[in-house]
Amino acid sequence: MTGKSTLNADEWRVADPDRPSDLLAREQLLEMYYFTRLAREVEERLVILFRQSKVIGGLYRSLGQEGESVATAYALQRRDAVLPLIRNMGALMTMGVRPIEIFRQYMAKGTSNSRGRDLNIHIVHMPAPDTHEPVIVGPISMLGDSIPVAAGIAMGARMRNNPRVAMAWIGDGATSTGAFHEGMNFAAVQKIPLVVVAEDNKYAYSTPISQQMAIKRIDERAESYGIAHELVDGNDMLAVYDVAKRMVESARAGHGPQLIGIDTMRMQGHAQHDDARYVPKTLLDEWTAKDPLRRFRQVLIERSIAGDRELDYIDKMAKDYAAREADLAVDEPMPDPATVTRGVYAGDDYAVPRIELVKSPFARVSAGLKTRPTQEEVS
Amino acid sequence: MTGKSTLNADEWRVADPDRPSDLLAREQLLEMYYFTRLAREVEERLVILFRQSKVIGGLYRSLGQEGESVATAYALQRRDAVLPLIRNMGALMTMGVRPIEIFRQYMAKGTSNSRGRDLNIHIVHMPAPDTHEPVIVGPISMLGDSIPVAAGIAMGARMRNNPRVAMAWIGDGATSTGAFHEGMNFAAVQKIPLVVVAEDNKYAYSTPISQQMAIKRIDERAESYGIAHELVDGNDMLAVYDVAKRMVESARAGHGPQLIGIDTMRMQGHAQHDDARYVPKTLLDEWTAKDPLRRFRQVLIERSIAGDRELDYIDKMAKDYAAREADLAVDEPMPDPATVTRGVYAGDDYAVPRIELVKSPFARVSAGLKTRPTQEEVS
Amino acid sequence: MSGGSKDPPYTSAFIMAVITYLEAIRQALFDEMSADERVFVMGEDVGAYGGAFKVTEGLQDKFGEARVIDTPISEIAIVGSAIGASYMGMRPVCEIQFIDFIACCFDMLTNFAATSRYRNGAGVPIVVRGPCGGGVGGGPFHSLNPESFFLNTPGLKMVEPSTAYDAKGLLKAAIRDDDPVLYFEHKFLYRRIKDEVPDEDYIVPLGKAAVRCEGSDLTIITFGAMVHTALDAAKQLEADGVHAEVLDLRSLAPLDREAILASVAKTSRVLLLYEARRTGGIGGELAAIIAEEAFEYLDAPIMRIASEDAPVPYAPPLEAAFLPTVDKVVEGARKLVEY
Amino acid sequence: MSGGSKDPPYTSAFIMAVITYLEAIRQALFDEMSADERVFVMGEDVGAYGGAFKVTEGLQDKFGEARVIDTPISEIAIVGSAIGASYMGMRPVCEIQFIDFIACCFDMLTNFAATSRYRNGAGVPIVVRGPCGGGVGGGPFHSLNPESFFLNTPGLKMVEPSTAYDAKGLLKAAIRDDDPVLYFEHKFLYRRIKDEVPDEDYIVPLGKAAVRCEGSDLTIITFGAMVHTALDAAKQLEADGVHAEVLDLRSLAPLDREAILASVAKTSRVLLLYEARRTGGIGGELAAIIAEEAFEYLDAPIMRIASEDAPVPYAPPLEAAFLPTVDKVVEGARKLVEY
Ligand SMILES: Cc1ncc(C[n+]2csc(CCOP(=O)(O)OP(=O)(O)O)c2C)c(N)n1
Ligand SMILES: Cc1ncc(C[n+]2csc(CCOP(=O)(O)OP(=O)(O)O)c2C)c(N)n1
Ligand SMILES: [Mg+2]
Ligand SMILES: [Mg+2]
Repeated sequence: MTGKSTLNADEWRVADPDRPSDLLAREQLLEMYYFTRLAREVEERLVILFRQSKVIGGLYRSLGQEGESVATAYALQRRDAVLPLIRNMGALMTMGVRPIEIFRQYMAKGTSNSRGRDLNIHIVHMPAPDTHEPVIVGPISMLGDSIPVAAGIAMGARMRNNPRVAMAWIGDGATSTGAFHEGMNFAAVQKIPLVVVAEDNKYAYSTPISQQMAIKRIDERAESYGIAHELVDGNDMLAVYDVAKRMVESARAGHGPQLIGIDTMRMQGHAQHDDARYVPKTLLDEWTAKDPLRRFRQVLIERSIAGDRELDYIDKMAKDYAAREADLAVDEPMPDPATVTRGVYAGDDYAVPRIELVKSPFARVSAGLKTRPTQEEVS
Repeated sequence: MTGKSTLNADEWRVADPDRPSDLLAREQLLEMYYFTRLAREVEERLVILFRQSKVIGGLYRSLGQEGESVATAYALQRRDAVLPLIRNMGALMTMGVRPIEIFRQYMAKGTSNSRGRDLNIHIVHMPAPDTHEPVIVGPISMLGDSIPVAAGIAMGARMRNNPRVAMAWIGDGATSTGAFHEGMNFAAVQKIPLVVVAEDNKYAYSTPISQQMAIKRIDERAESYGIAHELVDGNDMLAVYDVAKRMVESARAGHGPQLIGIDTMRMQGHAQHDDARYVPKTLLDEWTAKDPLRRFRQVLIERSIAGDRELDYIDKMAKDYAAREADLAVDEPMPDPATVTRGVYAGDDYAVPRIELVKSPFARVSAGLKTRPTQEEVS
Repeated sequence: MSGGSKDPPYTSAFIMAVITYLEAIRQALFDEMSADERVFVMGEDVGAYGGAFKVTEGLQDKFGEARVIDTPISEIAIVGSAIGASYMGMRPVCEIQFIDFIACCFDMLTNFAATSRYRNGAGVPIVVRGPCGGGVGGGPFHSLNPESFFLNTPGLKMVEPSTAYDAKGLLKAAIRDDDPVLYFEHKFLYRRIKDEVPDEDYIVPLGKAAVRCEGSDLTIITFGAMVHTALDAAKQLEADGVHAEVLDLRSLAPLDREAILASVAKTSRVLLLYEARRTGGIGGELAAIIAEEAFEYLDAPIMRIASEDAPVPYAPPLEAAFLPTVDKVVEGARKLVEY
Repeated sequence: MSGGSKDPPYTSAFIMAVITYLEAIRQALFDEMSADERVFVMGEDVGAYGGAFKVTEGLQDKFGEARVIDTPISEIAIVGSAIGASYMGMRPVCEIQFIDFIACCFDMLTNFAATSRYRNGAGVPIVVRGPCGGGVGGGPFHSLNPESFFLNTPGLKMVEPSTAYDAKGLLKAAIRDDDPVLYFEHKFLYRRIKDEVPDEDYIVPLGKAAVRCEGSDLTIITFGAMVHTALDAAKQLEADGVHAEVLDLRSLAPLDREAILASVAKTSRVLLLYEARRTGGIGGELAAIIAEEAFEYLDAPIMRIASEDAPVPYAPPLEAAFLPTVDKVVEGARKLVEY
């Protein structure tokens, strides 16, 4: 039971219970790779649109953090709830948000989920209770506010006898807010199935983590609440998945909230306008070598999950997909100014475009499955 | 050096460095007893005034908590800053606030520090920088707000090259507020000389601590901030003093904020109108046996610091003093309604009565002393 | 407790009982929780203790700990988690122990709750209720009337009843409403005001004012505890032959513009009476609506009578000088009709 | 940077430079920090980075980390610790990265800072400044104009400059003021507005409005970015022979009642122009003052032109429809003079 093969997915399933990633099938590993690559490619496309002045407002990259974002979300069941932040493109791709939704939002299109009313990934998806779809609640800009709301979502779902684990991401900086504290403590007291992903990416805008908190490990933010926590190398996707998966299942089993600390690095400025001169070059170099996508690719090759040919193919698939989606979104109309006061209150709603959810090319067509589908082939 | 006499104050000074209370002279120990008794007697008088409908608004007792309140404040130097809560009558007495100030406040007299504008112990004392007096900043009702303000006071004093340690008390319930979190974290990052006294008195109004936090020890509230913390039996005055003194001096030495967790019990309802039916009788019985004043008296007798005769004398002194002060305050005038809009902004200030500070009967008349005066006799 | 016809308004055929304002609020909670399992209550000390003012007394006994939740002292978490729960189909009713503490969750209300529907179509059917107002020696932090803090934030609704009947009917309407509603209950009225309240189900619709006293010489526009001040003043004025109309707004957002403008058109003189501080209070919005939309009807300046521009003082003589009084209203009204 | 006469107003003998609104704010900070060692700056990313909009750029180089403090993301702690430091004799200037986040410390400002002097005579000389306003595609959470949230809280002062000259002079006055001052800087103006600013020390006193353009037919009362909208409208109206007076409030609390009433007495027609949402905005307070104190001068309804009652939308076409525009002002003014 402790033996672990690196040769093929099936043998690999004989696994260490502490390493749920051992149970991931080949298609799932490739799917994780795909989502990570897709997140990066969507953002690369956004950079192009930004340079073309087609993005309204700021553009926030998750370069270097796509892996943790995918690997944490990948630990969820499809019906769970996610509350991502601006840098959790990977989580959105993993939950199946069609890339065009992102492009629409950034370009403030009338077709976007917020109909041009709100920024970047401030999207919301409220599926009917009986559908096999995730709850998605984008943040508001006020950092920390997502945490109490996430607690309420998981609590409310439990009250409705329709339980969902809620996963909320939060930056090192945002853990300093009062909202974070109150939400964490409330979730702990109420034993709410909430998994908080606290991302130590070394900076909050220009502020280094040393000026944000006087603790060394971000996961210690959970100590004051009696919340179980663990720190993980955020650029090692399988390690992240392992911790996240255990926590998600522990939360689901009724053991209350959990916090996974992510040790990672924001590889660009806070937003595109920020050249991040305040980040020491050596720090960037160190983390460039640890790029999660490159590392994961290497793992896949070393473990003979896939070869360069297949992975290159996935890369191209993701890149083309992102480009196609961006192109489609570009031509869509801006919102109609006549609608500006519509839908402030109930009774005057006008149609909100539902977020389109898509399956990855690796998804097994089987709605009833509790774990991720695993059987389709990539090449 | 480890030997510790219980016989007389001088011998007793050869002490364990972990037990700064070993260095307390006889007069200091008696002074602590006096302050504790005085706090209780002032509140007993308030109860009488309350029953006579002379107290406007609610009356909050610190019954059972007077000891920790005195022992923590006693660890301060006279020039330090205190931010007490409603239940820190003991701290106010220790810092030398004349009891009449309390009666004036509770009765909303025009002579009170707030001139009848604010409640109970919401008093403020801002000494000139060069005087040998404490800074006193009463709370506002919004729980938790004192913590960031306390951090700012100690930070500001440091900036003015006029350093003071700030001590702020906070209830178990109030540690759940966002303000507490932000203030603690800020103080930790800025290494501010702040000592927080977190009082686990088992309830916040009717809410038991188990519904307030999912940790067992209140001092663990400090963990998330990297703040040094310790839990102490709050009804053992010398134990409280020992921890508080070490923390105050550590903060003063530049080691940043500290949190002392106080294990105690609120022996009455939240306020006089609350019969506290929700508190199990057994819990109260258990803590009645641990009354801090009775326990401290016993220590003083066992260690031959004083006998019943002297302690009875102190009791009477405190009781008479409280009664006299209450009587004086009762006859003072209510504020003049014509002043209601005065002093909202600078330039329209009208006289604010300065808080009168008094020395205890045990105080040595020596302004330059770093530690408490020690030579006067009581009987 | 509930049952019977769902059609407001109630008729005299209904069973009526004279109950307090406070009891009416409690009944509304009982009724709505009985009728709709999605409704639940959360707040500090609302459970076994029944709340600082005993509004929720008995609720936990009846509905259990899962539906009457004692929270930590965390206003942000109370409102934030209510938003989340409402997303999942629940109908949370949050108690803020004293409404003054709503300042602590101002962000969550104005930025998260208020914008959610507009931004992504995600409605937030929560009620945030708590005791407001002065006159009881509560001091600077237990006496506020916070309506104007929220008046510039579209997406929120606000109500404040002045009678037991409205207290029950407005709370039921608020709970059933699909948007976030701030429900301010005036603590001075809790046990001082009693009136006939039907046992049967009814609501007082949001957004509708009520004429409490008909008159032709001037209109006193007010709400909450000040309705009673206005009615007392109207009685005194009546003795002088001055007929004051008293309009009880009941809803502060949205305002009942029709009722306001209709009364102004009738009387041509307006006295705005509110308990919050004068400057920056809701009287400004009312004056602006009237000065813009009923200008040609006005025969006199629009007068505001409100509290003084200061924190709420604690000592009774100060608070008495601070608050609007019947005398001030009578004097103001006389000036207005003589203008 | 500083030096020279301390007597405002400046005369033409002073050395003048044309600088941006943003640079003027920065100069005020430099000057005051140079002149008074009690002044310090704290906020998120204000140090090495120089702030999200680079307002504090260079400050940390000059004054060091002890006086230009990068804080955690903790608006409550920023304002709360500023209050404490001010008690100890310091003069903190807090930056809120976007003024929208001031909602997070609403309690600390309205309950602690605003009441401190009244309650116990403990003044709170702090400045809380940050970028407000829309027109730059900032969306619902980076575009607010929060003045009306604070207008009902006595104890606070509020200013918002429309020119570089005022930006510098008002900030200096705010820092020297003994009470808490909220200083809103309109981000649309940061780099778009330039004007002559003296190198010498001067202040623009709090509580004083300025007539930006004399006129006799109507008064447009406004402030901040809308001053420029009003001036553009006035120019268009002038072509039609309509002479609009533009009054720039500069201070929002306290309001310059004399200047407001004097202008209304002169023109008898009032257009209130503000960028916040219409309902519950500062226009209400202005309308109330005018309808109460200048009623007999009024020849027409008091008109409000403001943003729509909705969250601030992100897409440029929506935001354009949302905000007040020159066209709307011109059209409104024409209606007013034709009334
Ligand atoms: C309450 C609040 N204060 C300030 C800001 C401005 N702000 C936006 S992002 C940011 C930095 C966030 O850092 P962190 O939480 O570490 O997330 P990261 O950007 O590193 O992913 C700041 C200060 C905000 N959005 N909300
Ligand atoms: C922000 C805020 N929310 C709620 C209250 C109402 N309130 C006043 S005292 C209290 C209980 C405080 O409990 P704790 O902090 O444990 O202090 P204790 O009374 O036990 O000394 C509550 C809920 C408040 N004052 N402030
Ligand atoms: Mg970060
Ligand atoms: Mg307690």
